[in-house]
This record gives sequence, structure tokens and C-alpha cells, in this order.
Amino acid sequence: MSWIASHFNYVVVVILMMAGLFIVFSSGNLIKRMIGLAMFQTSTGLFYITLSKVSGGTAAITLKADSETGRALAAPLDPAYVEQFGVDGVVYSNPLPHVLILTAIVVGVATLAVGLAIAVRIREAYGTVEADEINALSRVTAEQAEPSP
Amino acid sequence: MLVAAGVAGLVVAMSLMIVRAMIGPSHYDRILAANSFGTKTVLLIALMGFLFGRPDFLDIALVYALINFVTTIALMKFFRYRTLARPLGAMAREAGKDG
Amino acid sequence: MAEALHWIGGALILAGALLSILGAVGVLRFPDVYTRIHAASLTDTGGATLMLLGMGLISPLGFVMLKLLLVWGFIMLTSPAAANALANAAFGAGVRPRIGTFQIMGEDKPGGSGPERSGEGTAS
Amino acid sequence: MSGPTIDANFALNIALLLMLVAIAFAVVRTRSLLAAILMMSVYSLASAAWLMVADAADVAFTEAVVGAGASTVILLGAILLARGEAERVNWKLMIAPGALAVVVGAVLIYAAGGLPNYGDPASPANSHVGRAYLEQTYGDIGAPNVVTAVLASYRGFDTLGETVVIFAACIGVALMLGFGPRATLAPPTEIPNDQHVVLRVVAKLLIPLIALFALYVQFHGDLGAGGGFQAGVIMAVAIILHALVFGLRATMAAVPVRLARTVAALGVVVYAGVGVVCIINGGGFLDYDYLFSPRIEAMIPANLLGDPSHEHHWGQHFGILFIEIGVLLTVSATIVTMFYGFAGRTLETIEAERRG
Repeated sequence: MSWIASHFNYVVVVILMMAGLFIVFSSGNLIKRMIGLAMFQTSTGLFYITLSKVSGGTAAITLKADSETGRALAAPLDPAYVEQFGVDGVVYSNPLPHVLILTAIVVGVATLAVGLAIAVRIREAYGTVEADEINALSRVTAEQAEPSP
Repeated sequence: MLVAAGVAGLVVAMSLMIVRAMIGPSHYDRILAANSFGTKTVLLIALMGFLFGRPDFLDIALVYALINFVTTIALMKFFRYRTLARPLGAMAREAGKDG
Repeated sequence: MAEALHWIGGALILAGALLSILGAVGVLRFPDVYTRIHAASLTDTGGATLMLLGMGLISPLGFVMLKLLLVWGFIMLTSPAAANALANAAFGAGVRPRIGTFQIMGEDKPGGSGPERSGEGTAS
Repeated sequence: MSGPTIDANFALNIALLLMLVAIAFAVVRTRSLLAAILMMSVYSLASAAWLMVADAADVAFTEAVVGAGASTVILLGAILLARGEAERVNWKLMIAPGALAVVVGAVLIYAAGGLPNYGDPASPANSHVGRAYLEQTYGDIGAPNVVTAVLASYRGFDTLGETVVIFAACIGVALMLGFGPRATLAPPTEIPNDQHVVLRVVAKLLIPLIALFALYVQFHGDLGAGGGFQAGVIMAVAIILHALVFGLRATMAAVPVRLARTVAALGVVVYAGVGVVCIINGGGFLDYDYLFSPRIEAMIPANLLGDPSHEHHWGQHFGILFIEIGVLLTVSATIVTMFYGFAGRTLETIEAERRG
């Protein structure tokens, strides 16, 4: 397999991550920024799951030893490969990154909601969710509070 | 073999749906594309179970069929009524009276 | 017997996939929202029925079959309902059909009303 | 290593990733926030399909319910309150972030050359601890779903932390949006009186089915894909569907705001309580082998799960079950509270709260 084929997933992960980063940096809209952060976070998940994939593997829900499904899964694979990397005759993908990303996704939506709640409160206080307008407004209020000498 | 061809066909259909979701032009077109994309994803996940020899993952296809509906309703309601809180349909009138 | 069922199931799956592609082409090429909804919702339910029937033929009996039946039931329930709600909302928001003469209930504008508001279909 | 299934898997992997890239560019390009949110929901669907290709069934499940369901609804609620219009675009301000993204991306892609090939079974990540979990879980715990076993038992302490984080987010959103003076925004004046009979009938049929399915996912979690996180979000989505179709006021009568907040806290208490019971019975915190005292464990019939020959670890079985219930309670109540916070930040909610 050529480099681009075997590392294609990483390239895509980086592209998605940079797309998220670009949205966060370029957009002044706080809600669009949160969308960018969400995309950034998903790309991290993609990266972990890419690392956990084992070719010819199956999801880490173990089958009973010598089951019919297990034999069918191992049939197209090289027996030596299954012997070396399989468990009870079936090759599984690595479950550990799945665990980490599973919880990260749910925590991600929770933190997304907190960020959006802050954006909503900012909208209520300043009347806008555009970062540059908020900056201008808070500068005005600061000058009013402390009149320059 | 035929299952693999079916999967390929679904992927093509999904790509076309993405194009429609991108070009719009109205938001209703986009919702339609998203909803149809979701239905095709349900079928794709179900088929992938058969293609890769683990058909017991149909639960995920099942949950998609349900969630997709909720998302479509939320989007539709948002675009049409600009609220997520009001009831739909005949109850709207009553809510309007005392609310 | 099992071999024959496998082939029939595969053929049904392929037919469903082709129907899905046709629907997607329709969604891409048809001129306005309503015709697109028509294309999408018909081929979604039709394609899903064919594909799930095909999967049912190649699947082992039992729990998998039951789940396929449930998926089918949910798609048949939700997809038309969503299409209906979408068309209803689009019509209520003032998106007018583009093809042919169409008389809108209560209004009597003669002739094709044209794409009055095919842009942002939001109610004011 | 190649073969028909592996090639098909790889081709699907590439196709779905390209789809993700296309959607991501659409999100970057679009100026309308609404279109961006819609594309994010499509993005979630596509990435969940990709997760299935990469064998992450449980993660695909979570991404499906969270990404496509919960987060779309919460984002919609947020732009409703922020009255988010299409954002303004100033091309000059995009040059610096664009250049930064390109440079950082190039560096990262260069660095990715040192990472193992896709699907490498002998990579460091896949050979040590991951493999040990696969080999030992069934003997240690007796649950076929290794992901749930690792999540709830081996890494139970970590998952408790995640649950507390979710609960903290629930408190945060409730504090920011749930109490105090409501939005100064006037609610939309004109609500069109569409009938939507079909929608209401279908929703009435679907809501109990979704709730039932959530319970199936919950209690099936250690046998197949599923668990407390997924079930919690599905349960919350059922409640959200009710609110979308029948109105927030009707939903708040069925699931009051206070109940949702209490249940969110209760879930954490259930989870931590299981850990404390384990300490009382002489084990460590969340060491489920000590969940039952020997006398109670002897009372559990050996054929409870229909397989008397296999040596069962009842403490592990029930420990996972109990903490998953805690997770279910916290996650579902949190998502519902968040939805109430965003969707209900109008005059309606405060009335309902006053009355309740």
C-alpha cells in the first residue's frame, strides 16, 4: 500500500481539524465558532478510532469461541494472521479508544451546550453575538465607566 | 457481491444528496436532503452489517430511523415557526390564547 | 434453496440501491421543493422496502429479522410523516410550486405563479 | 493483508471520509448559520456511518443519537435565542487564519507520516492494553461487549468523572438559562395555525416506542452495542420530540423542570453510591466484585442468565447494570434540562415554573 493509501485517514483528520480551526479563527460569530469547535472535536474522535482499527477486524463485542459467526468472519482471512492477532479465532478492533471517544462525544455535547448558553447570555447583554461588535461595545462601556483624563 | 454493489449504490445516492444539501437553494431543500441522507444512512448501516458479517448491529440502524425523524421535525419547526417551544397544530390556538 | 434466496435477496438489494440513486438524481434535477420532496420520499420508502426485504431474505431467521421489520416499520412511519410536514411547512411559508398552473386555496391567481419565493423560506 | 471484505471496508472508509471533507467545506463556506447547523447534522450522520466501517459500533451509536439528535436541537435552540443571522464576511480577515490553518495542517500531515498504517494490527496502540482487554474481559467480567465492560468496570472511575462533568454542564446551563429574568426578546408574535394532524398522530405513536427502545439499549448494553450514555440521550430525544410536537408546556407538565434537575443529581448519587457500597463490603471504590456480601451473592440463582455452567461474576454484572442506570439518569435529565433551558427561555417557562 502506498503512503497516501495507508495514511489517508490521517490526512482527512488533519483537514477536518484545520477546517474547524479555520472556522474558530476566521468567524466572528460566537455560534459559528462553537460549530467549528464541535467539528474540531469530532476530528479528534476520528483520529482515535482510526488508530484503533485493525484490518480484517470486527467490532469489539466478543463472540463465543468457535461460533458460526466467528468462523464466517475468520474465513476470508489468512489463518496465520488470525492466529497471531485474533482472540479465540476472531480478529477484533481495539476497544479502548472506542471507550474514550464514546464518553468524549457525550461530554462534547454537554460542553457545547454550556458554550452556547454563554453565547446566548452575551447576546442578551450586548445585543449581538459578533465578537468584534462585542469588543467595540465593551470598550465603549469601559470608557464611560472611567472617563479618560 | 450484490450486497457490495448495493452499498456502492447507496454511497453514490448519499453523495448526490450532499450536493443538494450544499446548493440549497431554500432551507426546505436542505432539510429534505438531510432527511433523505439520513434514511440512506439507515440502509447503509444495515447493509454494512451484512457485508461485514455482523448483522446484529441493526440496533444502530433502528436508532437512526428514529433520531432522523426528530431532527427533521426540529429543523422544520424552527424554519417555519421560529420556536421550539410552541405546540404544533390545533393546540397552537389554545396556547396563543392564554400564553 | 439457500443459494437461490441469497441471489434473490441480493437482486432486491441492488434494485433498492438503484431506486435510491434514481431518487437522488430526481432530488438533484427536479425544479422545485415539492417535486423534490416527491422524488425523495417515494424512493426512500420504496428503496427501503426493497432493500430491507432483500436483507430479510439473506439474513438468518430470528432476532435479525425482527429488527429488520422494525427498521422497515419506523421508516414507513417517519419518512412519509416528515415529507408531509416538510411540504406543509414549505407551503405555509409561501413557497409556491413552480410547474404548471396551480390554484392556491382561497386565492385565485390565474396562470403559473412562478418561483415567487424560492429563496429563504422563512415565515416573517 | 488484503481480501474482499478488507478491500470493501477500505473503499467505504475512503468514500465516507471524502464525504466528510465535502460536508466540512460546505460548513466552512456557508454564510448562513442555519445551513451550517443542518450540514453539521448531516456530518454527524456520515461520521457515524464511517464509525461503523471502523468497527466502532458503540461510538457510532453515540454519535448517531448525540450528533444528529441532541446537538442539532440544542444548536437550533441557541440560534433561536441569539437571533443568529447570516454572519458577516470580510475577506481580508480570512487570510491570516487561512494561512495559519494551511501551515499547521502541513506540519501535522508531515508528522502523520510517523503514525502506523491504517489497520495495522501490530501498532503500539493495538498490541498491549487493548489486546489485554479483549483477552481478559470475558473471564473477568462476563460481558461480551468489551466496550461497555471497559467503560463501566475497568475504567469505572473515569466514567464517574465524565458523568460528573455532564452533571456540571447541566448545572451550568440551568444557572445561565434556567433561573432569573428571562430573555428580553419578545416571543414570535404570529404562530401560523397549520394543523399537522399526521405529525401529531405519528409522534404519539413514536414517543413510547422511542422510550421503550431506550430501555432496550440500556439493558442490552453489556450484550450488544449500547449502554447508559446512548440510552440516556435516546430517552431525552423522546421527551424532546414530545416538546416539539405537543409544546413545551405540555412536556413540562409531564416532566417538570425540578424533576429533571433532581434526576440529574440522582444519577450521580446512584453511580457514586455503588462505589460506596463496594467500600462498605470490603473492596475498593467501584470494585464490583465486592458489590454483594457473600450471603446475598449466594442467593442469586446460578441460572439467572440461562448459562449455569459458566462461572458468573454477579457483582460485575449488577455493578455495571446499576452504574449504567446512574449514567442514564444523569445524561437524559441533563439533555432535557439543556433543552428546557434553550427552548424554554421565553415567558412560557417562567409561568410553568411558577405554577409547578
